[in-house]
Amino acid sequence: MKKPMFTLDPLTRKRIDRFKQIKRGYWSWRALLVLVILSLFSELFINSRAIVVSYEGKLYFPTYGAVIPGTTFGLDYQYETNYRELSKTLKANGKGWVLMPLVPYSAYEQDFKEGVYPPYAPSLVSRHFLGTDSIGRDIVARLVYGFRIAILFSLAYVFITFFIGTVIGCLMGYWGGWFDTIFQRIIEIWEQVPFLYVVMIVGSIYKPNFAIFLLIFIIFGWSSRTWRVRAMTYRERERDYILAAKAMGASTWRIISVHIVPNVLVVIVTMLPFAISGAISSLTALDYLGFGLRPPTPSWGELISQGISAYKTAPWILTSVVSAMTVILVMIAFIGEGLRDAFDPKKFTVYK
Amino acid sequence: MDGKELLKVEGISVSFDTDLGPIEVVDDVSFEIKPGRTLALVGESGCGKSVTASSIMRLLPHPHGRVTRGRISFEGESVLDLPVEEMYRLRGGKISMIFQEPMTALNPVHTAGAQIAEVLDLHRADIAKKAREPEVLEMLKAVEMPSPESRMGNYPFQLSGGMRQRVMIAMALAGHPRLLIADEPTTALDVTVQAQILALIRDLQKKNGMGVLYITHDMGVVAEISDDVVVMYAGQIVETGAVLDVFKNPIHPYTKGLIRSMPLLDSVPKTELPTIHGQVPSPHNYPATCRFANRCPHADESCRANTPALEDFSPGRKVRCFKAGRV
Amino acid sequence: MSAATPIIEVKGLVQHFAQGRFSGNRIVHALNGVDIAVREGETLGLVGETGCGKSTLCRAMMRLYKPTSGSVYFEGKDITKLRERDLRFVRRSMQMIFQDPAESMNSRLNVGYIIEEPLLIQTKLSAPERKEIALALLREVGLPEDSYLRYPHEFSGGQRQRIAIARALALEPKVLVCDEPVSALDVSVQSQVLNLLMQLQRERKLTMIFVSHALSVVRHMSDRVAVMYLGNVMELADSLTIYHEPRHPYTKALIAAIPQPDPSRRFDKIPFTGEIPSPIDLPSGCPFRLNCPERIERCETEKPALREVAPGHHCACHLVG
Amino acid sequence: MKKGLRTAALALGLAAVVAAPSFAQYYTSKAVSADEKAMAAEVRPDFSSPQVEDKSVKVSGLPETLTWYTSKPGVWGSSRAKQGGTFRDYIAEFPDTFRTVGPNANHAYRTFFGSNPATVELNMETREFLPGLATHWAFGADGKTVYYKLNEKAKWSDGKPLTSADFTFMYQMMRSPDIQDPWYNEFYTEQMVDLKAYGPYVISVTMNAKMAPADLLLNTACSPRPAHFYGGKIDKDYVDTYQWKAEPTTGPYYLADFVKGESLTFKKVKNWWGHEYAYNKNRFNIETFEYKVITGGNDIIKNYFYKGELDKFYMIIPQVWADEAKAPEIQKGYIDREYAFYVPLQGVQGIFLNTKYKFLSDVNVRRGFYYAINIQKMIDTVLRGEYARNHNIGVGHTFAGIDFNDKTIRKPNFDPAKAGELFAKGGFDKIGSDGIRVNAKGERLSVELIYASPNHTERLSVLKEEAKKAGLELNLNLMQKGSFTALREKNFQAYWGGMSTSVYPDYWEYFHSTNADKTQTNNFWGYANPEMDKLLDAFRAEGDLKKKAELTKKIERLVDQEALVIPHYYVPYYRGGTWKWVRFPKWLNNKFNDDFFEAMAPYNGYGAYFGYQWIDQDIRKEVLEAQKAGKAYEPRIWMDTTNKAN
Repeated sequence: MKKPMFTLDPLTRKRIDRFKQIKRGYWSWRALLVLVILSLFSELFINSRAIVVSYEGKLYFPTYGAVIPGTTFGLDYQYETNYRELSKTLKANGKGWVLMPLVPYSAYEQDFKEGVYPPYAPSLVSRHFLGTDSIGRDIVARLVYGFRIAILFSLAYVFITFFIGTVIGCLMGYWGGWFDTIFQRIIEIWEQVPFLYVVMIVGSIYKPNFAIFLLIFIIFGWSSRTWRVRAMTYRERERDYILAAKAMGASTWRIISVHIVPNVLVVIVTMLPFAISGAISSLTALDYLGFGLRPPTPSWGELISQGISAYKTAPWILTSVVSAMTVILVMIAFIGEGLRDAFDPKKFTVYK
Repeated sequence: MDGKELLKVEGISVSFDTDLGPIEVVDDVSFEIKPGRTLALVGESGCGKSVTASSIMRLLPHPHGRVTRGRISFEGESVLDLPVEEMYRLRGGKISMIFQEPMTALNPVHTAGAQIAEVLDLHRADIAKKAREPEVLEMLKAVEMPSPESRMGNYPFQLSGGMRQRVMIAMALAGHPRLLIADEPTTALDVTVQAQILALIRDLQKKNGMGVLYITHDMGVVAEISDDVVVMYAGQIVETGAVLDVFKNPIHPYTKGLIRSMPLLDSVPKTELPTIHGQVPSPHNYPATCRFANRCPHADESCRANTPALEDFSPGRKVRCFKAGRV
Repeated sequence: MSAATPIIEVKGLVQHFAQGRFSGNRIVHALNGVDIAVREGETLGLVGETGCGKSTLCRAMMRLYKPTSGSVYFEGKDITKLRERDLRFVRRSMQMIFQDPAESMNSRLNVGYIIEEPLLIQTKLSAPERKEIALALLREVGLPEDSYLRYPHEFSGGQRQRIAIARALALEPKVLVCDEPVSALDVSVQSQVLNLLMQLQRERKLTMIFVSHALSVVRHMSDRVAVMYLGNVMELADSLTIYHEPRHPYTKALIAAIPQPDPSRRFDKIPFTGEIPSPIDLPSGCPFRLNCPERIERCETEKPALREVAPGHHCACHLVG
Repeated sequence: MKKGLRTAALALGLAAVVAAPSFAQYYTSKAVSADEKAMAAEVRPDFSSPQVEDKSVKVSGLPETLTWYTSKPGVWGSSRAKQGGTFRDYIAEFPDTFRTVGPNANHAYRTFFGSNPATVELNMETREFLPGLATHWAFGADGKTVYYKLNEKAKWSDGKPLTSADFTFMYQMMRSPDIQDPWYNEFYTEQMVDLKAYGPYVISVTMNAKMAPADLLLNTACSPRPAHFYGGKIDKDYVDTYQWKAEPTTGPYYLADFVKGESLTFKKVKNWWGHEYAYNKNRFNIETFEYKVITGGNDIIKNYFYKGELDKFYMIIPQVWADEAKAPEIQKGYIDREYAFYVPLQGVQGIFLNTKYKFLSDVNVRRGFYYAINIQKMIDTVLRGEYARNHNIGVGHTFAGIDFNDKTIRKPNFDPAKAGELFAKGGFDKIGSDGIRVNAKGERLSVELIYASPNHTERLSVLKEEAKKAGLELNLNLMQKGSFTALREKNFQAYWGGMSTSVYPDYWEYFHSTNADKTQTNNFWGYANPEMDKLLDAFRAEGDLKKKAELTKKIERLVDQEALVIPHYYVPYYRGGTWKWVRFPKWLNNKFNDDFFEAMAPYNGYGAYFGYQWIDQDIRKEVLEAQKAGKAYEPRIWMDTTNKAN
């Protein structure tokens, strides 16, 4: 309690309590959190690398860490061990055993069978639980790794743009005057730039990697975050408590960070889920159109595009990705709805 | 005027749903208003006076608030049982209301004239369309609007606070109401303007004989305008009576405190003011016993153990106090 | 009249605000040449109606605004042109209480932090030292110590105003500016807060500037009262005089308009019927002339100066003195 | 979701139908079986057209010494062919103009509007010459000039006779700045230096340099422009005036009608003069071509096709071919599939390695790519073994009976160990923790591969995964717009793609050191080698085609050693589906002809090898009735493997 500004104030606590009461929002939040955390450890569940290999009495944990060449296990190649094959070999020669993840495929490798061409239908035997895409890559793996990339991308994008948007929006609202005017004009002009087209143009000329892609998103995405914050700040800065802080001699930075931002955060928090699902959707759309992340990065958009072109012959591709996407977006929408309800000031009108 | 009650409120209770469960914010409130008379409903914020007014208009926030008990009759008809269409005709017509903050009560995108004309359209079918504009002008003149011809075409933001309240009053009077409910209409105004508005309401009432329910927290305004007073505290009526009686001889300790705690113009500066100590309780923890007991200088054990009723004290006076007349 | 130098002195203060970003022509004339001095240890009351500039005046005295012209002196030092970082001593010495205590504190912070914030900004005290001061202040304003960890919304309006007072006292200021400190409070607790303020002033030898639109409250709280109208001081006198011998027609109107809690003393006449002009379009000459029942031709062209019409009694009217 | 379910249900239903034994009872109809029987008896004709001297031709005013040549190809069309009918096809976008030169004229359907034969045409079976608008040709003594004797029976589609004036007008037009087309201006000024008329039916065309006779014919073959249509002159308003005016043509089809933005309709020219030539007999049988604008890509087009609103649909891509086999209209035999092999003409294609990029300057590293890039697996998996692996930088370079490509060049098979050795030789002797090789400088063996076509991603993904085994990381970078620019600016590491070519290659622009350090040239590799320069210069100086071919082969072998290009594959076939009433001769295609489905635009610069198919109205009636009645035919794939390489 020494630093009270870092504890949750009761209003926030009350809002969180209220959010917890909104069942579907809260459960979606928990489910999504679990999914995100699990996806961070996808390598343990979905991977072509084994979890544990016992070879000649020694244990190996290939999941994280360096590539283990086939020669380590007495195989005749220097490149990365094919653990599925190794499993069979070891079973046959009795020199050890291999524990494979639940889905023993990575999101990149192509599994081709003799004489039949992918896409392969879902199968428990081959452990392609949702089948493969048209070059034999496991759909579960592509879905999960695609999800991980999409959600990390969206979180990074949303948090960074909100951070920039909040800082600039606050300064615009707080300082007002020429600073506000100039930035308003800049942002208005900036917002005229059709963001998705720019990404498409950049994407078609030079396929950016994750970081550059994120950077482009951020460069064009921050400006729209400023308006609400600016408006809120304008409102807040006219309130007496800001004047009180000024009268104490508080600096601009202090006023913004201690007084304005926490009050403005409310709107931001309610906007977050929608921004995140928006970011996932745009990323998916761009990937779908082929302007997104570099192939063969696993992505939902790419799966949708494959699924659509093969929906007659390989319905499992489209079905899987559309279901996954629907579930995730609906969950985020529930969270958003829950947060909005929980943070809705109307619900907390004090009776007079 | 035949002395029949224009409005009769009989034992109404109002309950609100909150996050912490339902609370009763108005408890067993009764009063009546006769045509041509002004009743002041006085009390502090949260005492339930505005909710009482809203109940009469059936404007409680839906679905959180509702009247749980009691009866409200207007000109003999039970307001709470009227069909919704009838209510539309009543509101703004026979009963009209003015509010504390005229800026929020006026629609910012319509001119003052248009908003008054709308009331005419809704409640004064006898006026032909062509006659409306002169009628609006008449209304504005009636509320002593300065240069009414040009103000008619003004939007609310172009008017000063006093002018806006005049427009509100003009709108309220346009339907020729039998009852005017004024909910703190002058609280946001400057004293000089307040004086003008109070005088205006008094004059208008004299002219058309309507009943006025005047809601305020300012004992000064009560003294200025009302015929009868109902003092509310924590959702209950604590004292009623004719205005002269109540001010000359306040019975309830709360009423006494209210009247005495404000500095008078002839007080000695920088001397200690009489106070009511403690705070107004929140509706969530109204005590079951005397609700004023914990602030009352005269309260004793029995006050804290028993629940007082609103009892006749003298003709026309009712008081809710065990020690009425003894302290 | 004491001969001591005034703690705050304002000379020919003009404060204009531009309305709208580019509309240089729409200027709000909030203060139009105010000369006033606040003596050490006194309570100076400022009274007037909406837009009269009383709040602007006290904020200008605190140098929360940059004056358009004129000067502000604090303890004899010209602070008109000081930059924010050079104003620290002013910030320490002058504190403020606002009309709405709910508005004047950040509801996300707990009471302890709210009270300690000025200490955090202005001093290098350690956390335990700060806490000790905060707890002492809580006791002083009549709140329980356990308020320290609670949040503003858990308190009633009157208690919140006590918190605001505690915060204002944290830096042990010389001057306390009270801007409508009781207008937003329940009637039954207004007098509690007023009593507290008077008590604190006595105990701490505070200089107070007390702003309100309610003349009766200002008069009761103040040693001297300045009546303001449209950014001008119309009359300045000690508080007994202002009610018993008002000289200025506006002061008279103001007194007449105050409803008294006595039904037998209802208004016999309405003070005036006109509107108060907007501070954007000031009338020529005397600002009150449009509503003045006693106006003469001279009022139209010449703005009356604030002159001493009796010892310690200043008035700005051509007809007086 | 709904759609997905329905699809699943459909797939199940289909499986049930296929499994049902009653389905084996195919419907046989009169018209179809009669035609199929006749087809069985058909024999592939002799397509050869050797150049022969014709001593009977004499032209006054020209040197007596001139030897006039012609060739006399036989009948190429099918005797089963029926005349008439309408062929329904699509265009992906409505053309921007009906002009064939000038701004915006370079659209995909330009040949529709400029379908004039040239003076001589190229035989796409043998790459010999055929009489076109000229019946005879003769070579001038200067080695730069060709004389053409025009076919006196040739007519424009508006009935006006074709004369040498139309050629001189063409020459004047192409040199006019008013057509606003610098490429043509340049060619007809700098390359083709003269065009003269000798009376109404003889012209001479002169090039700027001496060439071998076959080369000279190839270069001087040109098409006329209707002088009467333009009033004999081209002025400043040409571009605007003729924006939406289609010229009359000497070809078999003219633009009869159009709705802007929606459709084009072409009709056969009445009594087309071209049937004078035997090789045109039983060809260009269809009366009307309707082209509807269909946007939205292949899936939409496919729907139109199966609804019966389009007559043909391409199924080149292996997966498409396999998937469409399951379509009910194909299973029930209403739609036939045609599948014919040919030899494509393909220039330098594959993965280009930029020798200016750090470690790619080391030939060992580049040669490592031969073993690290598993083209064969890509063909075997994603391409289902149907594309042909390419080992060289050129395919299909046959001209005047001479083969220009060295077919002995073979690329090794995927071998990560061998690749590793070569990479190690190039300095990448350590394997990093991520399995990628590292050199002493700490550089990873990581190369960015740029490419332009989104549907190549799957193919390249296979290469990427396989390359890892050799310790090579490929970063795929799809650049739909700027990849060629990056290539031209040498601002790339590796590039997946290729260049088009002429009937025989000229590698000078690609590998000569002159352009090694210049951007905006076609030496993408930044490659400089005096030995190579010597070969290239010799090729340019050589007049004899046979010797040119030998030099070409030497160049190809040198490029193979230098490992500048990792060749990928070529598509050795054309295939697709047509509704059963579109009939073909038993021989579907010629050796060098790509799109045998293309029925209308007969002259696309290299030859008159289209228009074999026809519409059989009787079969059409029968098929439509059978479809209504739900009767099924035996599904058919018509295949011509004559030109399949081993």
